[in-house]
Formats: sequence, C-alpha cells, structure tokens
Amino acid sequence: MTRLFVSFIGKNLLFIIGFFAITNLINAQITPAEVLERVDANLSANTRVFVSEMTIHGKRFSQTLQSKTYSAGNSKAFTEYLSPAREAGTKLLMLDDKLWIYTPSSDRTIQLSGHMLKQSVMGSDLSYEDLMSDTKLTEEYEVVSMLSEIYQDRKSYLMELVARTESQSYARRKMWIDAEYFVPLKEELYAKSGQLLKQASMSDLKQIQGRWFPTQMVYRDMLKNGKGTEFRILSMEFNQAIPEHLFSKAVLR
Amino acid sequence: MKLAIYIAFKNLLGAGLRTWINVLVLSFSFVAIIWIKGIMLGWDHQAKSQLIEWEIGHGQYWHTNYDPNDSFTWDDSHASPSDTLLNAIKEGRYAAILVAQGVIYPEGRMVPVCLKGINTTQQVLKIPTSFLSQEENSKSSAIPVMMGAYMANSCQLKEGDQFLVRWRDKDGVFDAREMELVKVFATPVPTVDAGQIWLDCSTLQNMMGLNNEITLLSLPSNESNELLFSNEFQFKSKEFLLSDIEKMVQMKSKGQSVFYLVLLVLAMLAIFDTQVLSVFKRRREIGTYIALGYTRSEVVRLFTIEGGVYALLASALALLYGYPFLLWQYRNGFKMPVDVAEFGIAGSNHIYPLFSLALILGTFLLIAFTTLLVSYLPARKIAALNPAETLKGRLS
Amino acid sequence: MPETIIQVDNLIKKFPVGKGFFTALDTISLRIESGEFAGLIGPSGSGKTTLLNILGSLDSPSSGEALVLNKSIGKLGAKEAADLRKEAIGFIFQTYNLLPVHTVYENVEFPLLLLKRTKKERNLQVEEALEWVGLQSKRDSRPSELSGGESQRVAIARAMVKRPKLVLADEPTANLDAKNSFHVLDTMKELNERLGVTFLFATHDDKVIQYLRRIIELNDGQIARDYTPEKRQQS
Amino acid sequence: MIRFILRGLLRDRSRSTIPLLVVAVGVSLSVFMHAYVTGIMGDMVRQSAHYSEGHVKVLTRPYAEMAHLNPIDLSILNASELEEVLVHQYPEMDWVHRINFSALVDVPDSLGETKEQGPAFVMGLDLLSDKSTEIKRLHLTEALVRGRLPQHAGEVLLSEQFAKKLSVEVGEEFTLIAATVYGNMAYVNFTMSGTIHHGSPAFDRGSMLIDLSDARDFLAMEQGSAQILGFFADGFYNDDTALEMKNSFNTLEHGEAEDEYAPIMLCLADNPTMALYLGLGSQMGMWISLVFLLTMSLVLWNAGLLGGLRRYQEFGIRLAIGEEKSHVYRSLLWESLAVGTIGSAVGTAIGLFFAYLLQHYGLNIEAFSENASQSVMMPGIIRARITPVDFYIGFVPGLVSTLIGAGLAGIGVYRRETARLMNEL
Repeated sequence: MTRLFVSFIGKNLLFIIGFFAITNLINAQITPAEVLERVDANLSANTRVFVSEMTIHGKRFSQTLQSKTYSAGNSKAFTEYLSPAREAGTKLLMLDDKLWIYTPSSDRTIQLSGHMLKQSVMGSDLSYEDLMSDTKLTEEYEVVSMLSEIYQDRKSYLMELVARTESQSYARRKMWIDAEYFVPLKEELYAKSGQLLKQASMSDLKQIQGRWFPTQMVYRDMLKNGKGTEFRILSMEFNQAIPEHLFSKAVLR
Repeated sequence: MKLAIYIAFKNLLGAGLRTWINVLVLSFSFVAIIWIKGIMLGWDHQAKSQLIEWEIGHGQYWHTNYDPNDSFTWDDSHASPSDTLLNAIKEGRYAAILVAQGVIYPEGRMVPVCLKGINTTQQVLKIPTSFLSQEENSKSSAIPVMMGAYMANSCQLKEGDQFLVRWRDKDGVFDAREMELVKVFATPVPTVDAGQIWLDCSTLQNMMGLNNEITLLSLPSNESNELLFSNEFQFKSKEFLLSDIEKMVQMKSKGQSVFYLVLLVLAMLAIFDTQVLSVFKRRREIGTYIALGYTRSEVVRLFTIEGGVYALLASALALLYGYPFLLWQYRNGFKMPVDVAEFGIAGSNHIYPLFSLALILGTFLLIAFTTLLVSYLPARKIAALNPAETLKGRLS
Repeated sequence: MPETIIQVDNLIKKFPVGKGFFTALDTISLRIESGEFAGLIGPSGSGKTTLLNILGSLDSPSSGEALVLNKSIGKLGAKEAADLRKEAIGFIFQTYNLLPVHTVYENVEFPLLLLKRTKKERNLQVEEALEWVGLQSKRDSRPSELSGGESQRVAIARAMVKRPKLVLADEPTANLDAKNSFHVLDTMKELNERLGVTFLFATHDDKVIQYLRRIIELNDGQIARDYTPEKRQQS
Repeated sequence: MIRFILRGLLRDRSRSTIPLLVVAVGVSLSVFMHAYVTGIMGDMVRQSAHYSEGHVKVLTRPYAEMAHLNPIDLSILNASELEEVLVHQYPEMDWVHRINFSALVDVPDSLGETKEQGPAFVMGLDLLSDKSTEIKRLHLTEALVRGRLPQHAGEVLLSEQFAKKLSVEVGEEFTLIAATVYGNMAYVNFTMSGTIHHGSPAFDRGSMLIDLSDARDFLAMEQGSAQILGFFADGFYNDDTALEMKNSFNTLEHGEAEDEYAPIMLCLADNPTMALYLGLGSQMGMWISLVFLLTMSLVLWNAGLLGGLRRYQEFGIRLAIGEEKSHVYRSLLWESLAVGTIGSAVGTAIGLFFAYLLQHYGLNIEAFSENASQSVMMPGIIRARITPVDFYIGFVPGLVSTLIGAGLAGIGVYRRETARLMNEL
C-alpha cells in the first residue's frame, strides 16, 4: 500500500503538495523538536547508500564527478568515484575524524589529518564532511527559534539552530523546512562569529523508502566568488545492511 | 729606522707632484675601501638591527612545536604561559604573539595569510600595536587589523577597507568575520609585512578559542629568564634568529672583496711604477748613500720605507678629506641612488655606514703592508747593484 | 809619528768581461800615511777609480790585501764596510752626487745623522763645515739652485763634516771651470793642512796635480811612478 | 717623424714597454672591474629571472593577477602552439615552459601507510629533454647534494632539507598530491633521484623539481604551461629589448579577441622588486665604476708623468742637437698618444678577455670557503657581465690621463735648461 502511494506521489508531486498543504495547517501546533525529528526521519538513517553526481564549477572549467557512497551515521563513510575515468576507482574512507584516500594511480592509501575533512573537496563548495557524513540535527543542534514563513510559495518553517558542541563545523544554521514534507528547502550555514559561510538550496524532492529527500542541491561557499556546486542524488537506499569490511581500511586496496 | 723614515719623508716631499699623485691615489683607495666597506657593514647592521627592532627582539621563546616556515605546525604550537609571565605580557614587557593560518578575501580574491595576534601593550617591537587597541576602534564591529605597506599594496587594500577573513579555530572549525584595516605601516622588514595580518592578541585568542595561549614571545633584552617559562617554550637566541641573514652577509662580502682587491692593485700600480722609476733614475743617489756609509740592504730598506711613507702620507691626506666625508656619511647616511618607495617597497632610502676602529686600522694595515711590499719588490734590485757603478749613474 | 792610513799589498782586481777577465789592477802595493795630500793619476782605464773604490770599501779586491785604517777591505762584511765609510771615509765625486731633494744644510748634516750625533752637535759641526767651504749663505738652498762650484763645495763640506781620517776624491774638478776648480782645491788643501785629514785623489786634471804633494802614476793597472813633485816642494 | 717616434718607442723598452704595461694593466683593470660590477649587481636579478621571472614571460592575464597562488587552472593551455609563435617571432630568445604549483608530499612506510607528509612547492621544468637548457641555467649539476639528476619520467629532485625532514632517501618513492587544472585531486608516485641545495631558505624548506612532461601529465594539462619564460641568449636582461618585445607581442592578437585567457607578455622590470634591483644595480654599478675610473685616471696620470720624467736626459741631448723645445714637447705628446692608444686597446682586450672568462665560466668563490656547498640560488659563482660600455670605457683613463701626465712632465722641457736636462739622469 505504502509503496503504491509512494509511486503515486512521485508522479503527481504538484497535486499532492497542494493536497497536503491543508493537512499541515491543521497540524499547526507542531513543536520545533518535532520538526527536527521529522527532518531527521527523512534525511538521516542508520545507513545510507547513494550514488551521486557533483558538478563543480571552477573559474575556468567545470566537471562532473560520479560517486557511490556508503555511510553509517556521521562517523563512518566510504565513497568510491565512478567517473570520470581519471577519478574512477578512487576510494575515500572516513572513520570519525580520520580520512583515508586510495587512488589507483598511486596504488597508495593516503591519510588526511583531521582538519582536512573540513577542506573543500576538489575545489568544490563542499567539504569532505559535508559530502560524506550524515548529521542528525536532533543530536547535534538545538532549536533557538522557529517561524512560519512562505519560501518560494511553499509554507515552511524557518528554524534557527545552534550547535550543541563547539567542534561542529557550522555553529548556527538557518533552515527553511517544508512544512509539509519536512525536508529543508534552503539552508544557511553560519560560523560561530555569525558569518554566513555557506548557502544551500534543495529541490527535486523524491520519496525514497517512505522518506522525502531532496535529490538536487546547490551549495555555495559564500566567501568565494564562485558559481556554486551542484549535487544530485541519482539513487539512494536507506538502512541497508552495509558489510562491515566497507568501513575498514581493507576496502581501500 | 727613525733616520730612514726621516729621509724617506724628505725624499718624498722633495719629489713634489709625483709623490702627491701617488699619495692621492693611495688615500683615495684608502677612503674608498673604508667607505664601501662601511656602507656594506652599515647595510648589514641595519638589516640586522631592523630585524631585531621589528621582528625578533633580543631573542625569542618559541613553542616547542613552532616552525615559522611550516604552517602545518601552527595548529599545535601554542600554550598558556605562567601567570607571572602573563602579567609581564599585559604590562608590555614582552611582545607575545599567537600565530594562526587564515585566508582573506579582499574583493572576492583569495589570499592565504598568516594571522599574528600581538599584545597591544608591547614595547619590544616597533610594530605600531597601539593602533589595534579596542577602545580606539570600538565603533566598528569589524576586527581592527594592521598590515605592512607591501602586503596592503599587493592586496590592493588601504586604511579603512574591510574584508572577510576565514580561519579555523582550535577545533578545526571554520569561522569567518569582517576585518577592518585600521593601519598600514611601513616597515623595512619583509617578514613582518608580506603575507601577514596583525591584530590584537586577545582578539585572535578569542577567535581561535585559545584563552591566553601564545606561540612565541620576543624579549626586550638578552635575558633568557628560564624561570618564567614552562618547558613548552624553547629559547631561541638572537644569534640563531639572525643566522640566515648572517649567511647572506658572508656570501655577499666574498663578492665585494674583489672591489677592494682591484682598488688596492690600482693604488699599488701607481706606487710600483714610481718605485721602478726611482730605482732606475736614482742610481747615483743610491751610490751616494752607500758612499756615505749605508749598506745596500739599508738602502733597500730606505726605499721600502719611502713606499711605506706613502701609506702614512696617504693616511694623513685621507684623514684630511676622508674624515669629514665619512663623518658626514655616518651622520646623514648614504642615500640610495634609487628611491625605494617608488617600487612599492617600504624601507629606508638611506644606508648608515658603519666605521669601526677595526675596519679603519685593518684597512690601514692592509694598505701599509701592500705598499711596503710593492715598494720592496723594485727596491730589491738595489741590492744587486754595484755601488761603484751606481755612483757614475750609468745603466748597468 | 805619522800613522798608516792605507796599506796595499799585491792588490789584484779583475772584472769579468765576456768569457774572460779584464785585469783592472795588477799587483799593486802602496802605503799612505796620515796627513798626505796624494793623487792617483793616469789615463782613462788605468785603474784609478777602481783603486779608489776598493779603498773606499765600495768594491773588494780579487786578491791581495788592502788595509784601510787597519781594516782589511776584502774581509769586511757589508755592515762593517758601511761603518768604515760612515765613520772614517769621506767621498767627493766628479758629479757632486748631492741628495737632490735635500737642502745644502741637510746634505751636509746627513753623515752626522748616520753617526747619530745629537742635534746640537750636528748644528755646530754643519755650521762649521759650511764655514770652511764658505757657503753659510746657501744653507737652505736646494742642489738644483747651486752652481757647479758651489755644489762641489757642498760635497766637500759633506765629506769633511764628520772629520774623516780619509777623503777620497774622484775627479772632483772635472765638471768645474778653472776658477771654481782652484777655489775647490784651495778649500781642500786648507782643510788638509788645518785638520790633518788625509786626501787621496783620482784625477788627470793638471790643476789638481799642481796641488798634490805625492803623485802615484798608474798605467794599465800598475804603478808606473810614485813620487813627490819637486816644484811643490820648492815653492 | 712618426716613424722616428715609433722606432724610438719600439727600441727603448723603458719608453715603450713599461708605460704600455702600466696603461694596459690599468685599462684592463678598469674594463674588468666595470664588467665585474655589472655582473655582481645583476646577480640578484639573474637568480630571480632564472627561478621564476624569466627575462620576459608569457602567461594569461588572470594567472598574472593571481600569480602568488600558482593558479594552474589559469594556465596557458595551448602552450606548444604559442611557443612556435614565440620562437618564430623572437628566435633570438630561449623559450622554456614552467609550471609551478603547490602540492602535498606523502611518504609511505613499509606498509604503504602515510609516514610523513608535508606541503611542497613544485617547479615543473624541462629536465629530461635533450635540448633542455634548464639544468645549466639553474646550476642543477653543481647544486646536487645527493643522488643524481632525473633521467627518466617519474624522477624528481627534492631540496635536501625537505628530503631530510620527510626522511626520504635517494631512490625511494612517495606520492605527490595536488589539484589538477580541473580542480580534482591527482595522486601520483614519484621517485626521488636526488636532492639539491637551493641556497634560499624558502626553497630549501620544501620544494621539488619535476620534469615538465611529468608535471603536465600530473596536472592533466597536456600541452599546457603555467608560464613560458623567455631568456636572452647572452643570459643577461636587457630592459630596452625586453620592453620592445613586450609591446610588440601585446599589440598582436592572440586567439580570439574576447578570450579572457589570451596570453600576455610581461618583462622582468614589471615586477617591482626586480625593477628596484635593476635600478639599484645600474646606479650602484655606475657609482662604483666611477670611483675606479677616477682612481685609474690618477694612476695613469702618474704613469704618464713618470714616462716623461724618465726621458729628461734624452730630451737634453735632443735639445743640444738643435731640436726645438716645442717639437720635443709635441713629440712627447704624440708618443704618449701612441702609448695611450695602444695600451688602452691592449688593456681593453685583456680586460675583456678576463671579463669574458668570468662571464662564461664564473668564479667559484665557494670553493675557497670551508664548508663548500653550492646552491641554485647562490651558486657561489661570481660572474662578470660585458656590456657595450666596456669596449670604450678603458680609453677614458687610458688615453686622456696618459696624455695629461705626459703633458705635465713635458713642461719640464720648457722650464729647465738644456744642460740640466742632459744631466738629469
């Protein structure tokens, strides 16, 4: 039943959105914590396996990378690049704050130190952490405020979140969360000082395994004068059992 | 000997113009060598003392992990000094600096920089830290910072401009803020200028989340003051910190020695020529000296001393015009023939030469010795002369 | 009791010429007492100057003995020879050989400087010597400002100022005209008589020969005659 | 008369040989000194030119603006084509490709795990091709500390200090990590064939030399070059020529008019620091040469004077024979003119010869010091530099001073009496 419903929604998204708008107004009394929980329920999972495509716009050249990522929570992730040919076979393994990269060209495993995780991936507007880890908002952030707002004709909650720990990459986030699907439509990521670091906008919501997930995202590093980085989910699976060896260094060879 | 010097003086003074040209040449070389060497010494000294004044003080304490040239080490090279030391830093007795990496974005361009937080109270370094004190700049929410003229120029920034800076705090988390350039200072020391942004130490400590922690410390005097420091800091002597520049200086001086050599050779050429003529032309005089009771070797000595007297006369002449000239140079400096500022480089247009007693005496001895040598070489021929023949003045 | 100033026995002096030798002095023996006013005469190349130079310790004999003031010239080191000249021998040359850049006074003073006399002594003796030759008024002149006769008188003063035992004069009048020659010779004769200084000349100038009290004639390096001219004794 | 003078000059060694010798030695010293000072003063500029600036360089405008970041993505992509154009238009120049970039060096342990890591400044330049001029230009053979120069693709040179810090030995492999022109990361293994000493703290700390084609493969830039440097054939910077070349190149159209990445040419003096050194060098060179010329003039004046004094006796005889004083005087001047000209010519030739030797081979001053270590930046080699000025500068003291000296000495001919001149000797 559910599955049927899902595919139905997938095909008639616009209609459905209009339909549920009414329903949501009824649930107006939802608490901020509940909103975050609903978002996590959509985005976060014990494990995620997805194939994605990232288009990086450099000053002169643009290129698109395809990769497959296996992640478990925000501490374990494994990514393998699929294309272009030059990058195919490159593997990344993130365990806690350690990152190893295996490249077939060098046949070597190279460890990047902790803060490298926060560096941009290949000149993109995303860091390794942005790309690979699955942040559970409810665990990492506290809600400071929540407002109802219309974002791009969608009723949404504008939530302001503050990180629970100091080591969080983004001390503060502003999220425009679709009031119906509980998926962020836009995010602003702030530094501790209050400086806006990155901005992301999400679109092309798709329902996958009963969750709503934005499959198209555009990230922009607000300190750079770039065109931003496009990120597309080509396929996504939640809560699949991932063989433990994928999160061990053995997988890199 | 005394007599020989007396006669030598007499002979030279009696020779008139010829002597004075030689003396002029010699004194010229004398002054030129001292002058050039003095300028070079002054230049080197200036470079060193500027480095001391602007960057290193009279020695530094570094955090044990700190390597100024490896920015990878900066994340882990800071510690909190003892309370006594903190007070001393607050009073400005030391210049305490916290070093961190950052990136600034002037008009969207990306420039990696070294952030240096320094206590605004410090009296050790010439960096005008008072411009950074918070009271002065409380109007703006941006972080007040300074940079050297070269850096400001290459980033195309001027006083009052604001720009973004991004850095990683102690947890490696990126943060960013606006900075306002409150002061552009001119410094002759590139290592406190290029690629550096100076801000209040406590501001940087806050930004980094490193309370009271510092990376290095410059001392106002030679004291090493072991007691003040925990073993997280290591003493770096002034000599160590100046060793790079010292190497450069040694390298340079080798190339310069050719100048002195050629100047000397020129002066010696004049004296040599004169001596050759003397031996050739004054044969009868040589014979007379022998007839009057000189041995030949005494005549050789007399002629050699005559050469030496050139050096004495030259020194006297050099003193006459060289002293006021060198003194004037010493006081007013040697104006570089090129205006440094025109090229967007801060620095002094004047080099203040340094004349040490050792330099002057050394040059004098060098000249006196070589003069004696070239005077001796032609005079040596006298020993081979037959006195009976020389008396007739005939060529043998 | 006259003292022997010069004692020459079987003196031979050879000079290398090409591959062989030229014998300038050939087995000469000679003795000169103090107070003599003697001259070596003979044509050019007869060995006059060579003998004079050896006696002045400017040259050394090839063989034989030349004793000057009881010192054997051939056995003197450079230093001893110089000491002998410095203390006991005065030279007078044909070309005066004054030190060009020194004044008349300084030229005359020079031998005393070598003898390390005090300034006071020097002053006294130089003034006296200049008085002998009558050149007090020229004391501050340079040699280039003097006439030939004046120059030679300065040379005499310089030779005499230290009161040497022996004065060797090589053609002292060759560059002088007759008037100056006689003036110079008179000066020397007077000094010889007044101070008892021994004079030995080398000359072929008749004007000088007129004044000599002993004539030693050299020919081809040998003594041809050694005699006391009659007319001088007569006069 | 001229024949008479020449005969006299040639036959009388004291009239010809000694004055000629003095003039020649003096002039050769002046010429040599001038070339030497010019060489020394250009030293700083030369090193910078060799390392990074070239005498002229061709690069894209955006690259030029951000050059301090080594933005290889802004490189020239069709560098080979461009080189053909450059070689065709400016055949007298030596054109070389350079690719500088920042990278990370990762050294594995025996298990292939990261052992040491460090940031590196990498210079890509032609090390392997037969026609490479770079090894000589950067004195790489002399600067070699351990191992040997790269002979095969995949071999690199590390600065000795860097290799020590990373504990890499000759023959060992490590991985180089850097962003390609497209922005993605490249990981390639290289073998250290040897280490060099740069002599510049910045380079010694962490730099690496890699062959040009290796750099191109590594950075995925095929025929690209970050910069094309042009060097004058004689190895010395000539501001006028460079400026002319730059203007002519920049007025030409390269690629499409709208192309933001069209190449532009810059000359060495466009770099303000280099301009300062150039200005300083030429000014200081001028001052130092002036001091020498002045000294030299005095010496030669003296020599001329002595030359005249030597011959007073001869003048006396000539006057006695019945020659006129003015004639004697004139002939003295003519002679000194001859001596001055010949001496200056010979001296200039000798000075140029030694300056050439010093320019071509250089003098290794490091060889005299105890811990002799050569380096790229300061090869410890002093070089002279011959400029057109050197061909005539020696004639100033050589001719003029000699003449003045002779003129002064000749005044004696008028002042003194004939007889005295004859006796003067």
